[in-house]
Amino acid sequence: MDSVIQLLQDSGAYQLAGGQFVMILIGLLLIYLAISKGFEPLLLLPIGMGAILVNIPGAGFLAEPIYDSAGHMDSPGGLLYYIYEAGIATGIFPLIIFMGVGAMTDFGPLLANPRTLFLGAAAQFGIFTTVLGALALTSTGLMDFSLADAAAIGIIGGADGPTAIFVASRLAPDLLGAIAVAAYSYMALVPMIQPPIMKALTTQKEREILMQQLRPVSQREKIIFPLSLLVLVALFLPTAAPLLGMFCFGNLMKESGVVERLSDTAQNALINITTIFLGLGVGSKLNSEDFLNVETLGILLLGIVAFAIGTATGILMAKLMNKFGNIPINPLIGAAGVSAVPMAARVANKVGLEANPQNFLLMHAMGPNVAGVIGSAVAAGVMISYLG
Amino acid sequence: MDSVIQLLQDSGAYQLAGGQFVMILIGLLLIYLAISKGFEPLLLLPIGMGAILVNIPGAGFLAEPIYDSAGHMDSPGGLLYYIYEAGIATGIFPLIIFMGVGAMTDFGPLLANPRTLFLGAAAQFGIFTTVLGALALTSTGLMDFSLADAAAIGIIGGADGPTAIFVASRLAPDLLGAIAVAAYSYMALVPMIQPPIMKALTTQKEREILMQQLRPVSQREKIIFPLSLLVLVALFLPTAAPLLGMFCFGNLMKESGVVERLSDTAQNALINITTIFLGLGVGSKLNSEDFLNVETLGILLLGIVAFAIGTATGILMAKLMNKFGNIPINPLIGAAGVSAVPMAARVANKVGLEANPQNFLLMHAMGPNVAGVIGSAVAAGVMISYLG
Amino acid sequence: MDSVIQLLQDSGAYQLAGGQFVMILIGLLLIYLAISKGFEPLLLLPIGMGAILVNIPGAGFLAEPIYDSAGHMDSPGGLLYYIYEAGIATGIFPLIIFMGVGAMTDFGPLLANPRTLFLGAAAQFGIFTTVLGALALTSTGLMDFSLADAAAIGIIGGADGPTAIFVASRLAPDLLGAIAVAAYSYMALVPMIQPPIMKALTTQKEREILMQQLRPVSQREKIIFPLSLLVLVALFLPTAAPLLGMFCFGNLMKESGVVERLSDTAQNALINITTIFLGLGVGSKLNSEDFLNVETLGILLLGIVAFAIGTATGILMAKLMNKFGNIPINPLIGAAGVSAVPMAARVANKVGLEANPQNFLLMHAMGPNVAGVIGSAVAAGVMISYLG
Amino acid sequence: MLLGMGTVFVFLAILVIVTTTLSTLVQKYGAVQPAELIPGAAGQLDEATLLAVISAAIHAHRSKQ
Amino acid sequence: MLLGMGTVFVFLAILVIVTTTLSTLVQKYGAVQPAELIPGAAGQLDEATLLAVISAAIHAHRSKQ
Amino acid sequence: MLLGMGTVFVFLAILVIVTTTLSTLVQKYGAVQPAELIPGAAGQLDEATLLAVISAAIHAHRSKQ
Ligand code: NA
Ligand code: NA
Ligand code: NA
Repeated sequence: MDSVIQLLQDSGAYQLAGGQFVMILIGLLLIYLAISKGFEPLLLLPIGMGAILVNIPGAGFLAEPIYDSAGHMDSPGGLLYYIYEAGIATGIFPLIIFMGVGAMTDFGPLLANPRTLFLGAAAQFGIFTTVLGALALTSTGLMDFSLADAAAIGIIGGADGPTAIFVASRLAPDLLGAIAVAAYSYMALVPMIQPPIMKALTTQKEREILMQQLRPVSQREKIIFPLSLLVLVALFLPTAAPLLGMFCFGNLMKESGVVERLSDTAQNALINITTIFLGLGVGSKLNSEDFLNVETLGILLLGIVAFAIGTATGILMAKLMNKFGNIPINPLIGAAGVSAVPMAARVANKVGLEANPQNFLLMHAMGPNVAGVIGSAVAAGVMISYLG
Repeated sequence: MDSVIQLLQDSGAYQLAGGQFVMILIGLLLIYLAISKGFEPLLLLPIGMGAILVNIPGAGFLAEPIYDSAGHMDSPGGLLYYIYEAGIATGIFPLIIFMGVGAMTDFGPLLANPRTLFLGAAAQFGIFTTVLGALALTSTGLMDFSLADAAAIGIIGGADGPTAIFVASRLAPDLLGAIAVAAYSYMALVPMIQPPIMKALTTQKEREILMQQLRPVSQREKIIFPLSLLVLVALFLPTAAPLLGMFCFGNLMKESGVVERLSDTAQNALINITTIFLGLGVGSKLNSEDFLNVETLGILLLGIVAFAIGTATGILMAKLMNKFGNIPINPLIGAAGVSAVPMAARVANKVGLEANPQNFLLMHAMGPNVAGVIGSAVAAGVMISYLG
Repeated sequence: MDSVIQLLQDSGAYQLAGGQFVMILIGLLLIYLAISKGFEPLLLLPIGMGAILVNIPGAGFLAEPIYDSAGHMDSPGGLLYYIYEAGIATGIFPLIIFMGVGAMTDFGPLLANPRTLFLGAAAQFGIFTTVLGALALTSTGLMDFSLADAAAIGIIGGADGPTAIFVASRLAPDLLGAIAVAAYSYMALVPMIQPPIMKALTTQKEREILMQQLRPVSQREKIIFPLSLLVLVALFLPTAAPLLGMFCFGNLMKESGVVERLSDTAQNALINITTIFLGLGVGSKLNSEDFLNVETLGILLLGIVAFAIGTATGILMAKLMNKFGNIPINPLIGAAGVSAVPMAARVANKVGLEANPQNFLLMHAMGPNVAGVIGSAVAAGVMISYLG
Repeated sequence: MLLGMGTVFVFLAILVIVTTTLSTLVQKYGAVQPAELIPGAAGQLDEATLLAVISAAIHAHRSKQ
Repeated sequence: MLLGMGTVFVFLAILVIVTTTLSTLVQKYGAVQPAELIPGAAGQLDEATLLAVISAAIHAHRSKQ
Repeated sequence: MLLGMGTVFVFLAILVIVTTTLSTLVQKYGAVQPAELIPGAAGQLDEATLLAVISAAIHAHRSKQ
């Protein structure tokens, strides 16, 4: 009889607190959005699953291992404990993902038109205004964000998942779950968030601007670019070196053409394995104490503001450059400067086509799009330099 | 001259104790069975190799690393030490394998005929009678199994390798080597163990029973199934959540269709890498002190008894269901409830064809077959809940 | 204003010491050689990148993690710290690479002509004379190598990267960077180092010797070979068991034909992932204190001497065997005994074709070539047995 | 041990019931909207839905504390 | 150092002898049964063999202790 | 925060300048030697080059200390 009681007491229903129940529902919601609505499924499906698993009471997914005094293990830790500690707390998983993203990135459009780097810079404005926004929310007394928290929240505006996770793991581990969910959700929502802003800030005539065809870029230029970016990082912003160093390494593996088997692995087996575990590990931060707060609402609010401001400043920078330069830039591609590769570039292309069915902006938008990845990694380096 | 003496003293022949020699022969035997007899080669070849390596005296494969007082490494550990401690003592490797197995599993036949879950439940009877058997052997004084040992041995009857390794790593690490060898050997022997029992417990007429064609199952049902299984585990049996959670995660990755690259990796690169290391790590537990005991004979004996009882109870449950239900079930598919996917389902098909050349049971047997995987994971959760 | 000052002080240019600047240039040189000159790019590209990253001041790639008194992490370590400690200091990465190399190796040519093992043995003479050379350089007072250092340097003459890295990680971790760079550079330079020596030590007539066609080798012989090699290692040289055990395991996976999915993974995803991290980790040892020494010049000098002597003794052994045996051996294939698979075998083939356009030595040279891998692993075992 | 076996049976019996129920529901109501399952562009109301649901969940939870 | 080189030579010489011997044996006796190498269904006597060999090994070992 | 945004702009501006300069140089001087980029057999002078460059680097560094 005691056994029956023990089993019932072990059962999840008995232990399930309200918060855990809500978090399991949120995990199911993320999985629903990933599967039925196509919201960044590569990340949100594992994140949702991690959220469910970590909130099963008594399952011990986050249990710490217990060692006896001689250092031998008395009781093993939970799977998500090991994944989080080994891969996310250390920053290893986002860096491996960034290497793989580098190996998938083509800097050709950027090299053909380097001025688009300014669009990628301008779109990071959302990051820094969001930091101010977070501090302003704190000053209202409704929420409580430290400066480090504010910086980690701001990086959502960088529209780059691994960068956001890396910065959050260094500056605000408790907010990591909410920040990652916000970052990936809004990246999935780019096709809804950006077009109204793009249309509000541009005239029909601006949206119709045809851009010159991009010149072909040689393999040698593509090899030199990651190396010179790396040298500049080494000289001027070493705190951005982990993210940009791995990004350049991945890109160099791809463009060099001499290590194809390594490049293939970085783009496939390795990034996939890491993505599975990164998602589960991020999901493990979705516990009710850290997530079911008014702060999470603040993060969701600030995240979308950051996206909107970044989109706007990217567009406005393009309009400004048109004032001074003589090669016309369609301001729609400025919106792609937020990153969200390649979704934001596709949105720019689509809005451009609506204005003018002959106006193919996709390749032109890829320049600011990948520039935005560099821009938010630089911003991440700045944040870590001040606050890390 | 001293050097020559040292070299000779370092040589394996000098140090080789009788037990190690026997264990190396057992390692070679496992490799022989894997290669020449096709005994579960994916596991038994690495296990056999691990057994050989760990029993080479002086090779230090299980050496613990030595650190100085400042925490810096004086001397590195052995390869199998790291593999065992990182992947098996923690339970990580069996869970990753289970995720991959989930990504390879098709629950279609089970969903088309959910009543076959009862067959998968009935076939776990072998697990629990074996626990009693282990305790009975202990009471004879010939062997010495604790209750936790008995539970770990019983799980051999679950006919599911990763489940057995996971349970043994938690409840009876010293018996892990013998339990894993018994589990995989008997899974390989299913085509010999099961048919006599199947024929003894069924009449020719029963074996000839034709089953109705299975209805097609929609993708939506296949997506909902792992999620509802996960919710039930969360509510009623959280100690089964590590195994079944990862299993459902793998299956959801496959059935959702939106993360094909993750699903492919879980089914290929990741499960293969993990299998190599799991096998080596399990092999590293095949040392003479733990394996060359009368207890190992007990484990081998109990393991086959568990298989036999599970086979029998699966068949008998099918016969019982035929008494009460009006849709006829060929009792042969009850034997597939032990798991041993997909071998046991193939055996049911083969015995069915012998009775009636028009009787194709393979898809019908896949239902209880995958139900058996769930059943033994549930049984594992029950065991860990009581004894972990 | 203080912030500006802090940012400038954080910047790499401010902190960059002369030594780090030189090391970054050496990293760029290695990448240039890898990409433009085809120098072992699979290793030298990641090594060069590791060298650049680790010498960026303030980037913290080698930072150790800091824990509070309760064991929780205050500040995470750097990426290269984790890679080096987990994979190279432990010896795990070279062993996994060796398993993959084993899975790629065909012992057929060696089994068809087992006498070529003597060529693979003779070519290891360079290893041991180099040890003496290192000690001689120390006795001049110009450099300072311990006996363990000398042994690790000598292994460069084994012309086998993972073996050299494994031995260096155990015997001389501070020299690991220089030793790995020397080993891979000279392996890339085999087409320039070996031909002059080959021509100096052979007559035109010797180079024209045609060799008998190799007999076909059955699968069974190929399965038995790694197992018997493993048993001999267990009996006579257990300190070589880590390297040769994993090598035999990889080869057995390939030749057994029953675990193709594991063999494929060992040859592709797993070895590629490990190579990326091994290269980065080795590069992380290229810091100015350890590398910008006169000792590095000694290592480069001794390395090439080791290569030259190994090449010579391989050729001379072939000539000696021609004195005693009655089946003629073209002495050029003796040069392939240094390893550097398959480059050295290709060089033997090319020099043979120059002497006689009908003289195809490639398959004949593969025998001593793979024998050289075994030979240097045995030599590594001897070194570790004495000095480890 | 009976308890163990009983747990397995009860759990799988619940799974049978749940699975059968859900399959019936899906076959009745779910089969007509296959388009919804095709991944692709996110729907029109998702953003609002997401924010509303999460906000509602948080408020519901906080009001209970 | 001579000792080191000597060890390498002696070890590889033993390997030459063992390899040559085994290859000769395999070519003589092994070549006729290629079917045995094909993986597939386990043989008829394997279970008994496995149990018998492991049991014999354990008993042999225990009786020595 | 202005400082942060300023850093991003200055850094990317430097990158624009460096990239444009290098691209111009490559297009002017680099395009004629595509063969050099093809991986394959190492060139004739590489060994000497490698040793000379590393040696020079070491000597230069040591002489500064
Ligand atoms: Na960005
Ligand atoms: Na089972
Ligand atoms: Na060698």
